[in-house]
Amino acid sequence: MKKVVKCMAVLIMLMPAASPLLAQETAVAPAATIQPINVVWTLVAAFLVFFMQAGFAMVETGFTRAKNAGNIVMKNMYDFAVGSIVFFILGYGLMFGDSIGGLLGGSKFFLSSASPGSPDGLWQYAFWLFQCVFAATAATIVSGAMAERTKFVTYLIYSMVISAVIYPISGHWIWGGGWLSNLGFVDFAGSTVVHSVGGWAAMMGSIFLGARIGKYGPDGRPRAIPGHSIPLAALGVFILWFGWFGFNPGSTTSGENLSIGFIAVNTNLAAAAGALAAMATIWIKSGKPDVSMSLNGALAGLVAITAGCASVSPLSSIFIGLIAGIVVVLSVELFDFVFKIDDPVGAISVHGVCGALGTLLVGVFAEAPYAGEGINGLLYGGGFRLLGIQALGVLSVFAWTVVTTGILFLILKRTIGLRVSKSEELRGLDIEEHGMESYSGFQIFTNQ
Amino acid sequence: MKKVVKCMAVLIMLMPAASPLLAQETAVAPAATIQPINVVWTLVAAFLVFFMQAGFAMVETGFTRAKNAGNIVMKNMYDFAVGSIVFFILGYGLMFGDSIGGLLGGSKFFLSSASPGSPDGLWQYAFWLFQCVFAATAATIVSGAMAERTKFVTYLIYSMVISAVIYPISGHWIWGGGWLSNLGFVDFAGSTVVHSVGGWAAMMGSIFLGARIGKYGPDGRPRAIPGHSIPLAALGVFILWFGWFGFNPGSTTSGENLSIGFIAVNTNLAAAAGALAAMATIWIKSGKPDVSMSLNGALAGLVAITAGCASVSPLSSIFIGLIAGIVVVLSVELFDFVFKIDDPVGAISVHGVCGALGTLLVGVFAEAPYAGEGINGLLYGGGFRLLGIQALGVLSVFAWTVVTTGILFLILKRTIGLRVSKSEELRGLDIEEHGMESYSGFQIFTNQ
Amino acid sequence: MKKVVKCMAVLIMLMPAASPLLAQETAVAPAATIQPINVVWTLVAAFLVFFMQAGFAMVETGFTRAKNAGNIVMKNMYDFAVGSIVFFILGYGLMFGDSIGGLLGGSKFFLSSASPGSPDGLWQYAFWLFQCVFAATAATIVSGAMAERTKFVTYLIYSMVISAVIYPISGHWIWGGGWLSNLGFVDFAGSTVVHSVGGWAAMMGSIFLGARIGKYGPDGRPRAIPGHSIPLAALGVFILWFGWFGFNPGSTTSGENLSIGFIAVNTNLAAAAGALAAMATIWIKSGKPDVSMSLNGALAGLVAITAGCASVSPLSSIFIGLIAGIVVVLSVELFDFVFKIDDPVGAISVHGVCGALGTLLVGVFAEAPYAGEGINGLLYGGGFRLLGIQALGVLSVFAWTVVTTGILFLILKRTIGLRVSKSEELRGLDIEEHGMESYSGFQIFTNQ
Amino acid sequence: MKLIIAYIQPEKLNDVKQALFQADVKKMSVTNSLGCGQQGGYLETYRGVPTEVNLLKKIRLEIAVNDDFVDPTVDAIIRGAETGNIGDGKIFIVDLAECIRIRTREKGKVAIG
Amino acid sequence: MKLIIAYIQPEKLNDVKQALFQADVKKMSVTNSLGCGQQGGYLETYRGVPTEVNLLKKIRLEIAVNDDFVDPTVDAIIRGAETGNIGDGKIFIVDLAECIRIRTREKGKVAIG
Amino acid sequence: MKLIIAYIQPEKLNDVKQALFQADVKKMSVTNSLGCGQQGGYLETYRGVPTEVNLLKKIRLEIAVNDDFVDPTVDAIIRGAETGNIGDGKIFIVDLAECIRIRTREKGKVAIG
Ligand SMILES: Nc1ncnc2c1ncn2[C@@H]1O[C@H](COP(=O)(O)OP(=O)(O)O)[C@@H](O)[C@H]1O
Ligand SMILES: Nc1ncnc2c1ncn2[C@@H]1O[C@H](COP(=O)(O)OP(=O)(O)O)[C@@H](O)[C@H]1O
Ligand SMILES: Nc1ncnc2c1ncn2[C@@H]1O[C@H](COP(=O)(O)OP(=O)(O)O)[C@@H](O)[C@H]1O
Repeated sequence: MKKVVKCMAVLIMLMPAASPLLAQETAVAPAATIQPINVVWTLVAAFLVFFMQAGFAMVETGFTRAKNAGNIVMKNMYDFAVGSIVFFILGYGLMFGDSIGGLLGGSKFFLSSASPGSPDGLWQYAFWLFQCVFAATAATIVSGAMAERTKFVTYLIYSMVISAVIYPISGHWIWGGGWLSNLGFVDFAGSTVVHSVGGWAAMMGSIFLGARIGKYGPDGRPRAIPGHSIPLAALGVFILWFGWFGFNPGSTTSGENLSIGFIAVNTNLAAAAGALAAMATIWIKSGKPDVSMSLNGALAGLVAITAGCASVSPLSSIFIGLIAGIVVVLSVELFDFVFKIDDPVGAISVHGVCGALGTLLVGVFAEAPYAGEGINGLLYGGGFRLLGIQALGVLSVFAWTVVTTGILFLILKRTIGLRVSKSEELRGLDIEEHGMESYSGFQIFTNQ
Repeated sequence: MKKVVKCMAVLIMLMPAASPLLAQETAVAPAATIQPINVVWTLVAAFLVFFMQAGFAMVETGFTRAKNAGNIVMKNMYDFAVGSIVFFILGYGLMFGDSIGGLLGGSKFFLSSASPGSPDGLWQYAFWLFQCVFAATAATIVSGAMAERTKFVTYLIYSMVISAVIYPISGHWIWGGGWLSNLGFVDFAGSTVVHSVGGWAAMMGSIFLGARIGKYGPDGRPRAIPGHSIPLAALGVFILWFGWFGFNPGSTTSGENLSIGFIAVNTNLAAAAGALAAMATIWIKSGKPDVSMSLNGALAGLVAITAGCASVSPLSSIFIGLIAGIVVVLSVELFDFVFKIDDPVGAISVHGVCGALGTLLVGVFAEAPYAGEGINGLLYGGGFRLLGIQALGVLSVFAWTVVTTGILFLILKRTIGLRVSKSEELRGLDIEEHGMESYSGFQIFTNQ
Repeated sequence: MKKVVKCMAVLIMLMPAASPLLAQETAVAPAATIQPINVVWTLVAAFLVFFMQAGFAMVETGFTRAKNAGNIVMKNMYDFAVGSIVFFILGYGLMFGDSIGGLLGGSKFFLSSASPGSPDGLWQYAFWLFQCVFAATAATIVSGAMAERTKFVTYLIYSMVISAVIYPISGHWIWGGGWLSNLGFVDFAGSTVVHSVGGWAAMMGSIFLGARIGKYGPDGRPRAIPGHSIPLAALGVFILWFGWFGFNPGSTTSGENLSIGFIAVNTNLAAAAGALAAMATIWIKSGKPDVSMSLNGALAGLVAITAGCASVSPLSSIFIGLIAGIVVVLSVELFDFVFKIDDPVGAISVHGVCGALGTLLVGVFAEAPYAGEGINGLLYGGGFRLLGIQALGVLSVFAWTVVTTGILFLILKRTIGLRVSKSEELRGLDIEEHGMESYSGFQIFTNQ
Repeated sequence: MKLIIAYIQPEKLNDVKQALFQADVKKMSVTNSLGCGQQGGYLETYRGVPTEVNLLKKIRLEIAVNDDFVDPTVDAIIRGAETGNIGDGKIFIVDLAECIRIRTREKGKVAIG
Repeated sequence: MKLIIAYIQPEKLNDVKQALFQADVKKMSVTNSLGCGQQGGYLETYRGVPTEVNLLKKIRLEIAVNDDFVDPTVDAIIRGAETGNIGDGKIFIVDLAECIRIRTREKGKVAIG
Repeated sequence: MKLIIAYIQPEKLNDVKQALFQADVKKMSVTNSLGCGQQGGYLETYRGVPTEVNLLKKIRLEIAVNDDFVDPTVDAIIRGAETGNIGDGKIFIVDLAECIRIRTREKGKVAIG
């Protein structure tokens, strides 16, 4: 068990709060009766997180045009398929293998740490699956920002590299026993580890690709390219919200850890607050409660609470959600109007920006009764110490991701190419890359 | 633990059947090993019930017109977001706080009963989440009946009030230790508490709104306004059925309570029977197995078994489902042809009528081996006693909901207005209220 | 407990691997504390498997034409509704009742083995639900292959017979204590029991029906009849993949059995590998990564690993998935081009062929550390023994299904008729069989 | 014989149909169309980006009539479609050289009605 | 030159296409349309409410041909679309003043085919 | 007055719209259409089955103009739609007998613009 660093970290983190209970349990109940509930809980949570792939697929499909719908779902399915295999072969070992200088793991490739012969060996399988679906989440975030113009084969290669190398290494720093975790950096369920990595990779991808044809007018002003199915996008958001109940509470990887209750409550309240704040913000700014921005708001709240869901009170979760909901709208407009980075679904703002934001806000809102003894944010007497560590983590992961994915996309651009041809983009990736239409029989204005 | 009245009620109710087991367990196993399975079960069930929001969104979207699809999903998302926040602040306390004369709760606001420092304090979080998703279910039922013509901002206010005040107070009577629960009223998972409240509120909303333009011809005869996506509606029904496995079995809020097995079986059989009966009924009446009515049938079975799922045998569940399936069709036609209340998705009949029906049928089909010692319905030698109590509960909740939501809708109508303008309704709420289309690029006959 | 043969078989099968642990547990912990985790796990898994119905509905709807979408979802909903009721009355008893000569069960009708009065009696309910959703899976597979031309009422009768009689009897042979299980046939979660039965029934249905109008040109060459919604089909595949985490790991029907971890890992890796192999195969063959075939590939991997998910290593799972992904493409083309059997969604190849394939591959890849002492496949020193038994099982179930469903479809064809009229088929089953359109308001080319 | 092509607001289709029925014009063909006219389009916003939509949804009617029916038909369309606002639509009239009923192969005036 | 506009039943499109190809007419444009004709509509029910659908789905063909091709084209359409039932459809013929191929700017007769 | 009917490639609609605006033609109606022309269709594959798609997606423009606007309009369409490839499209011109603005009941030349 001692290698299961994330789980351990969590246990330690929560000890002070829950320790009377946990200690007692451990003392009274024989070890054998403890394991099943943890395995069951971790697996069920992993299944829910897996299902988020469907959520991403639906959100991204819904927010883009009908002529690219098949291409998007293919990207969502195949980053998961490719990611599962390479995370099995390489990624998991780099992330959770024995640490080489706090920088990367160097064992456990091919899931060699697991074995069917002992409870702990069996537990490793469940833990792997949970980590695998997390890795795939980071990878899949990118598909949305690069939607409607990326070559399919290039995307496959990108997703292989991020799941095999880029995500696991920064993940090792934080969850694998690496240098950031040793500093006391708090990212319980991955605002930074998962979402920011995905979000910054999305940003780099989008920059290297350039905007979709028609996104910016000759005057440089952005134009709306509306998504083709708001109901599917909304379904996707509901699925993601549902899956997040595996993502956050599941990150205890322990069903005995009764903190799962307040983690779930925090997750829910931040999502609700994020949705409300984003709707209010866009309503004030544009005069209408924009649907797609409102949906982004719920996701922003979820991303932001992911880091601190086990460290803050429900009331703080509402504040974190509210802040994220406002920030996501401003951030989308910043990237759209000022930076002119074309991100069809808002992935950079939702995952990159709100992931970083949520991680920083742990340094503001963390409270010892939830976070564990001595872990307090700015508002609860902890001063700037935790906030500083959080900022360091956010910056390190930003730098790591921007540099590595920058190199990756540069190489891909110079070699096989990132982007489909102009006429392919105009006619749609479904016809050109996959030889079919996604809505056969429907009359669709494909000039859009 | 003693404050967790619903859970307690359940335990007591099931004691006679399961007591040898439960008692024994409690005696043998240390308390600490008991908690995790209950928390895990309650949370997983809560997640499933949360997911029902997606089901409602899909059913309601599918059964209405394309031009209002975005508006519907917004209403579904925001009644949940608003509901979560106000139930946290106010609703939960009114429902589960210490009872003031059996009428309403007066403590536990802001979830103050929960705390991260003890097992019981932690358990309160899980229990709150479970109750929160129930409250949101009641609220969201209404959006379907009021679809395609309600002002968005009015809907937000309505959903705030129902989740903060109306639902919690009648809920207190039954699950919060209030007067109805003291009489022995049986509503295990909320046919009345949740569904009837939603259904009757839907009825009042629909009455105050009036019918959609074009729903009734100049001769007063109803016309069909077909929904725009049967596949999404069917997906919604599957999601609801799936979520109901959290709704009913989860209402034990205890995974140790092995009754969850037969509760799940009852839930499934009633749904199946409801689907079959509704299809047969509409087939006989109109000559075709109407898809949308058939889908309503499955939901009718689910709503009807919700009250008695822990009190009746599987065979009785089939009968309850069959009755509900027939009644829902007749009821839809009654409201449509006779009362001329325009309910696009059948929410009044499915949730209001079948919720009341299912609650009453507990008084007919309850059997001690399932329901607990001494709890028998009309068919099992219990006479009219239980049936009478059930009827009293049904009527009280009907009166409470009709009066309070009536006042609410009246005030809203007189102040900010309930209904969009005629031209907004014709052009569609998506364009007018949210400034966009839900199916951009698709050619749709918006005159419908 | 001794009647729960499938569960028992599983326990025994896994004993050698996990036995030190299991034995210990059983010894130390009192029986009463063991049950809840198993019931909870089995129920949660059953819920996930239930949700696969939604997955099938979406895949089949998405892969067929818009004019038949409502009909398809009706078939999916009603084979489950009918199946639940008849499996309750008859099917479960035939499958799990006391064995009559190893051929069929003869007790437990109307779920008479369950009772609310004892832990074991309560457990029976959970076990029944798990089995019921499996039976419905077998039934629903067929709807895809028979899509777009089958009379609705005929389909209802077929689905009643398969769930009540055909599936339970061959199921008894393997999971109910029948002759195949006694020989040592390994089909852990039902590649043969569930998927092959469904797949071969689909084949017979498709043969008796004949191809859809327009599927084969005057020259006998197949033509593509593209599905109308790739996003819904992809959503369906994600839902199925999600549900499969209940299907396979849930088949332990025991949450204490820590093997659920590696079973879940195997399931995931085989699906990923299947998706990759199918995409690569069709890419090489037709020059494009066809979306619909790729989606079939993931399902092929899932079906193939179902038999051996508890008997092989993760690495072997990848190989099994790869093989299935290649085979499914070749098989689809074989049935389409050579046998000229019109299977709109590829159900025969995915479920029939890959189900058989996966069952046989247990005889190749099974390894004692996973499969249990002495159970080794061809590659692990077990010789041809296991492979021979697996082949015998595959052939027996093939023969049984082909003969019984052949007789069934023949009778149905001669009496009420299998197929709608030519003009009904051209105008679409939604209008003709259900009197409505599934996408009201959308402009759709219904000539397709 | 004339072929009358009319562009109207989608929400007025039912009114126009009623008006045509009253004028005893019972045959017509209807398609969806997008139109650019004096009604300059309007501003939508999507994700905060204001977007000028200048192809508005319209309904296109095609009605073949005998010459003596032209005026009543035009009047009926106007009666049904008029609101006085920009965007009410336009009617185009084209000479119809021939009309054939497929079922009976009838031609000309008798085939139209 | 003439512009032939034909309304046919959706399910007959393939047959009409075959017939046109045999008559060496290989260019055409196809749109979806809803039509009201002698075929009075039919009764659907939705949620138990009977509904008269009087705008039926039709396919609209538009074929520009030189004058000598008019009769063969009309014959081919009739051959492909006729079933003898009400609703088979109708053909309208309009004079075509000019025809231009965008790619080559060719005009008139040569541009049509 | 003339009614100009043009079939163009969907992806050229924006360019054509720009060109028309520059030519001061600001009114038009747009529909989706499927077309068969010299561009013979192309091969798709679906589930490994090669399929010849010979009804290609096109945009149909309908523009009513006064006679002096015919040439500028045709030129603008060609300017916007031309790529030199087969499939660029075609323009048909039909005489327009009358044009009526519904809102004002204006007729003829003044109603068109
Ligand atoms: N010259 C034209 N050519 C083609 N279509 C036209 C023309 N003028 C108007 N239309 C169609 O008629 C619709 C209504 O026209 P509009 O100019 O808005 O009405 P109004 O007559 O009130 O100015 C337009 O959206 C367009 O579809
Ligand atoms: N006068 C007309 N004007 C416009 N469209 C017409 C007219 N008459 C028929 N149509 C079109 O032709 C279709 C078939 O006409 P219908 O009257 O049903 O055929 P039939 O010739 O058998 O009476 C109609 O649905 C409509 O779209
Ligand atoms: N004779 C015709 N009748 C009707 N539509 C036509 C005719 N010729 C061409 N079209 C339309 O114009 C589109 C483009 O024509 P196409 O022949 O591909 O262009 P090109 O002029 O380069 O040969 C076709 O898809 C079709 O919609």
